[in-house]
Amino acid sequence: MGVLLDAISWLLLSLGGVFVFIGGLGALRMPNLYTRMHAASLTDTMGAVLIIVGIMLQAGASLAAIKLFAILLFLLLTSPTASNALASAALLAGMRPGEARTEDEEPGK
Amino acid sequence: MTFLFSAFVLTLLVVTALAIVRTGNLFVAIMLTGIFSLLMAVIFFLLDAPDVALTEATIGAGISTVLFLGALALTGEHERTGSTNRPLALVVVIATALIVIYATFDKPRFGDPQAPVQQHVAPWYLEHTPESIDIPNSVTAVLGSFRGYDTLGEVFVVFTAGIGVLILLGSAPAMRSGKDRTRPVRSSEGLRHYLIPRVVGRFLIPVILLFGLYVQFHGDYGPGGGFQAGALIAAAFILYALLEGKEQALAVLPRQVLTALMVGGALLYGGVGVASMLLGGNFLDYSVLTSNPITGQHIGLLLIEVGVGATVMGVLLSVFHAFAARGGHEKC
Amino acid sequence: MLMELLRLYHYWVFAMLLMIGFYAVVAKPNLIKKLIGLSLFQAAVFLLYITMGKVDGGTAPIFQPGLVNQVFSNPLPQVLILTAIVVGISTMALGLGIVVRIKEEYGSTEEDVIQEINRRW
Amino acid sequence: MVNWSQHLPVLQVIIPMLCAPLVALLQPRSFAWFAATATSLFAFVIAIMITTGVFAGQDYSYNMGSWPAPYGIELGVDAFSAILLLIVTGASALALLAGRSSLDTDIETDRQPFFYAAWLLALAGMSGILVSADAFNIFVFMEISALASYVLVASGGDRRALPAVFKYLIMGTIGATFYLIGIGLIYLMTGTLNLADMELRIHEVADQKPILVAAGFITIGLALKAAVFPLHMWLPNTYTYAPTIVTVFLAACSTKVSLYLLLRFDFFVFQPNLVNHDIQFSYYLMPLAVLAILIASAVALFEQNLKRMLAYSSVAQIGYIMLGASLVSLTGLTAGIVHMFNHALAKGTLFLAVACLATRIPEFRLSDVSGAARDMPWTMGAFVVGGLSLIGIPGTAGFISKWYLISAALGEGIIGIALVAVIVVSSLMALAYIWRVIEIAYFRTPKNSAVTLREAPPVLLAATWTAALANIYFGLVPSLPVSLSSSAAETLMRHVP
Repeated sequence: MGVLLDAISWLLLSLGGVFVFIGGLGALRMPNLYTRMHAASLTDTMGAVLIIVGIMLQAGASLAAIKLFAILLFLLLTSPTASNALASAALLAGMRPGEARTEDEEPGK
Repeated sequence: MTFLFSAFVLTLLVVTALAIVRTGNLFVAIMLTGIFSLLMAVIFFLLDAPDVALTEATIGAGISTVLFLGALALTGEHERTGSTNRPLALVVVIATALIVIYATFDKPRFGDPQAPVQQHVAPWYLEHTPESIDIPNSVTAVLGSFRGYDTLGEVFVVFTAGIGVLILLGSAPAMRSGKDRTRPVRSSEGLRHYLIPRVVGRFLIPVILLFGLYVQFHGDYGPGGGFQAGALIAAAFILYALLEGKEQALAVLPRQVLTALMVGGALLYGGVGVASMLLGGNFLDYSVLTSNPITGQHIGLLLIEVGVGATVMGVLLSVFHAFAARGGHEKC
Repeated sequence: MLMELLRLYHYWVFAMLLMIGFYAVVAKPNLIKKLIGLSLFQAAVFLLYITMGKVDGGTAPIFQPGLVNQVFSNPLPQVLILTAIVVGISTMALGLGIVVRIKEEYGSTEEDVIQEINRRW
Repeated sequence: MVNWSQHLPVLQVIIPMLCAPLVALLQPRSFAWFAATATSLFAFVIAIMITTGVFAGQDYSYNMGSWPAPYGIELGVDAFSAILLLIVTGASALALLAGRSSLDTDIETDRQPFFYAAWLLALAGMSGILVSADAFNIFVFMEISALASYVLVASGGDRRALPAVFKYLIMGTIGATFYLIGIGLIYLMTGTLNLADMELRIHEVADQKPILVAAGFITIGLALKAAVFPLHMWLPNTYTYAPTIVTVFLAACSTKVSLYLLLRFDFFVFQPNLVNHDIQFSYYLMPLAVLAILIASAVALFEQNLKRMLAYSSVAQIGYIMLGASLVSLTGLTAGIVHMFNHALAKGTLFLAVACLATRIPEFRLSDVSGAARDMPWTMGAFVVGGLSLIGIPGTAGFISKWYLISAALGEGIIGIALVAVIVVSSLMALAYIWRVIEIAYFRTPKNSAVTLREAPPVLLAATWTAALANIYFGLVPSLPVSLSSSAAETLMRHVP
């Protein structure tokens, strides 16, 4: 039982890690803000959910698991909201989806 | 394992710091500063300092970012690019760093329990916290009682900064030329037209407030205390101001109330000290507050933490509103 | 030996952050950038203090009911840094207030531009 | 029931500190001045009581929260802190008494309660540094006084104060952070923050690198805050563009508090323990002090702005204090400490006279004061007295400290002769730059001779003359500052092996 739980938890954790990595790659390589956000949302959803569930399995039935669940809940509430606000702010600032505008808007990364 | 992880985070910290200095866009720099503070909080947590981590996360990553953005909205986000080569500066800086690294060679080994830093004063605190103050969190015990005078001073540092910003930005802005007033007062509306953030915000704000109160009053038992709570509660009200507009936020907590919180908190802390003096003890000696010294310590800690929380919250919100009232633009 | 060297890494990161922050403060002409540099500079010192309080195998200095003979990390540096963080944000808030006023009065946040305006005045 | 005399050190700090929030709230705004002045006077009275207590040999060590010394925070007052407490509270009270009308015009009415609150906080911060015996506690109070000083400087109407105060903020924070690094390293090696305890425990590890580096960081950090040459860049503009009454207060005490701390830290913690530290101390600081005296005096000689000229003269005077200290001898330290007191008197008088001028003259280019003595004889009279004291003419307070300084230098053999030469040359330079002002004010015809300037308001003038007469009084009867200083110097020298 313990070994099985461990295995599942590690599977979830590594899968989550893979999603986070892909999300990060997408945020780096995609052509404009909206597609980047699209890629980055992968980190918020799949990545975060898988990793937190993985840790919850490690924690077992304890107070820590409940706290993790609360964190998950808040993450699922706030990160889509933040993406929504970000996208509408970009739209308001005059950025049209589909334009391959990159470097002048976001120097640095 | 933990060690590898901290080495990784430390490296990330240096990389972030370099990126902050190199980028020419101040907005990006501030966002990276937020990330920097979060990484710092992670390190603090790994180094067994959850109280500090919580403070760094709320104050460094939260409040400080908001303040920087508030200032940025009033000053413009692009750094003028140009030659910033100042050889003298570079020499001074590198010399400083070399001296610091030179100092590291004789330092006691990291984490050594026999190091002098762990020997003299620290064990005394750990030993006396249960018997003299009887609360689980010895950080709170040292902060509030053993070194309570420092904390009083710190509250007054915050208070000074608060009145400083109010002096600087409190009165009406100087006469502006017409070109600055291109935008009408759309700012006061906040994000009122955006349904999703408002709905989620309505759900989140009470939870943040509740958590803030938990951190305030649970500080004796776990990580937390007045500073973190004050910052969290202030963050909740700042979120409210961003969502509903700052006029709405000021209707909930008017400036006079904020000033009263600022002053009241500072006076409450000082008052506890004076009260203990009048009752025959030394300044900030909470033991004399009641007949039982340990209960006295508990009451003293509770009161001063409330004072700290009130001042921090009042100052942070006053500063936020002082910045927000200045500009025509909304920041978010 | 390698482990020993790795342990020094904390202090070296402190030195590097100190250097980076200090460089931004003295060399960057933009006032906001200077303040950001100042906050890095202070954060480096926070790292120094918290690092020195860590004890091998220790936990956070919070007593858990029922557990005895725990090893705790040093609470004192943590207290000092709590204070220092709050002092840091206070300085920062005041600095930003001054920068905002400078922008209003001079129309710029670049050190050399302001010096130039003052010289002409 | 409560034994108040035992609580004096803490009262010295918390009375101004706790009055500050109350002052910030005062509603009829003109009350703020009354409250702040009353508090300040009260603080002065406490400082006098402490000084008499020190003379009577009372022990003022005080445990905050009743926790024993190295664990809790300890306060302690000796002759050295007492003389500085007198300077700080006295300057604050006098400047506030003098400054009512002047501040009313400089500071907008609705900002006044906050301004006076910041003033009291600056006072509390400086007093907090002076009475504290705990290294980290000193840092906290250093920040209170620093932040409050920034606020005071920036609160006037002059926009040029803003970049100046920004620079002050950056430099001040760097200085404070360096200090923090220094005490961090010492704490790392000794495990204590209490100064007295540090002195004992540092002994075993004194030869280790972190301690040496800590000594460097603390000295540089505090030198930055004390505007020791060549780290004085923030000072001239800050003093020039601050509201003049604020300049009176800051010029009389803020750098001196940092110097106090520099000396106290060095002599209490490093001198007894670091090998050959006294020699290093004088090797590094004496050249800097000499350069400060000569270069800053020369700059003052050619400066066209009256306030900035006096500010550069302050940099030179800080050089004198450092010169006295860098001799690491009883007479040298006595001279340095006496000069802290006497320079506060002289510079306070000069800036008060400038404040008198400021009520009638908007700008301070030297040409603006031409002929001022015709219409404002009392103001210029006080300026002359302050100037004479600054130069060190016999019969004024400045002479006393120059005298002690020269006799201390003569005790040093061949270097001493050179130092005496430096002192004499720089006194001549001071004579020259003060004379320039006097010449312009007394012998030039006013720019606009049709307009008659009125004499400064009587209250301000009275305060200025109080300070001026104090210069003469302490020049003729120097027993108070001298006995305090020599007992302070003895305390310091007791720690030198």
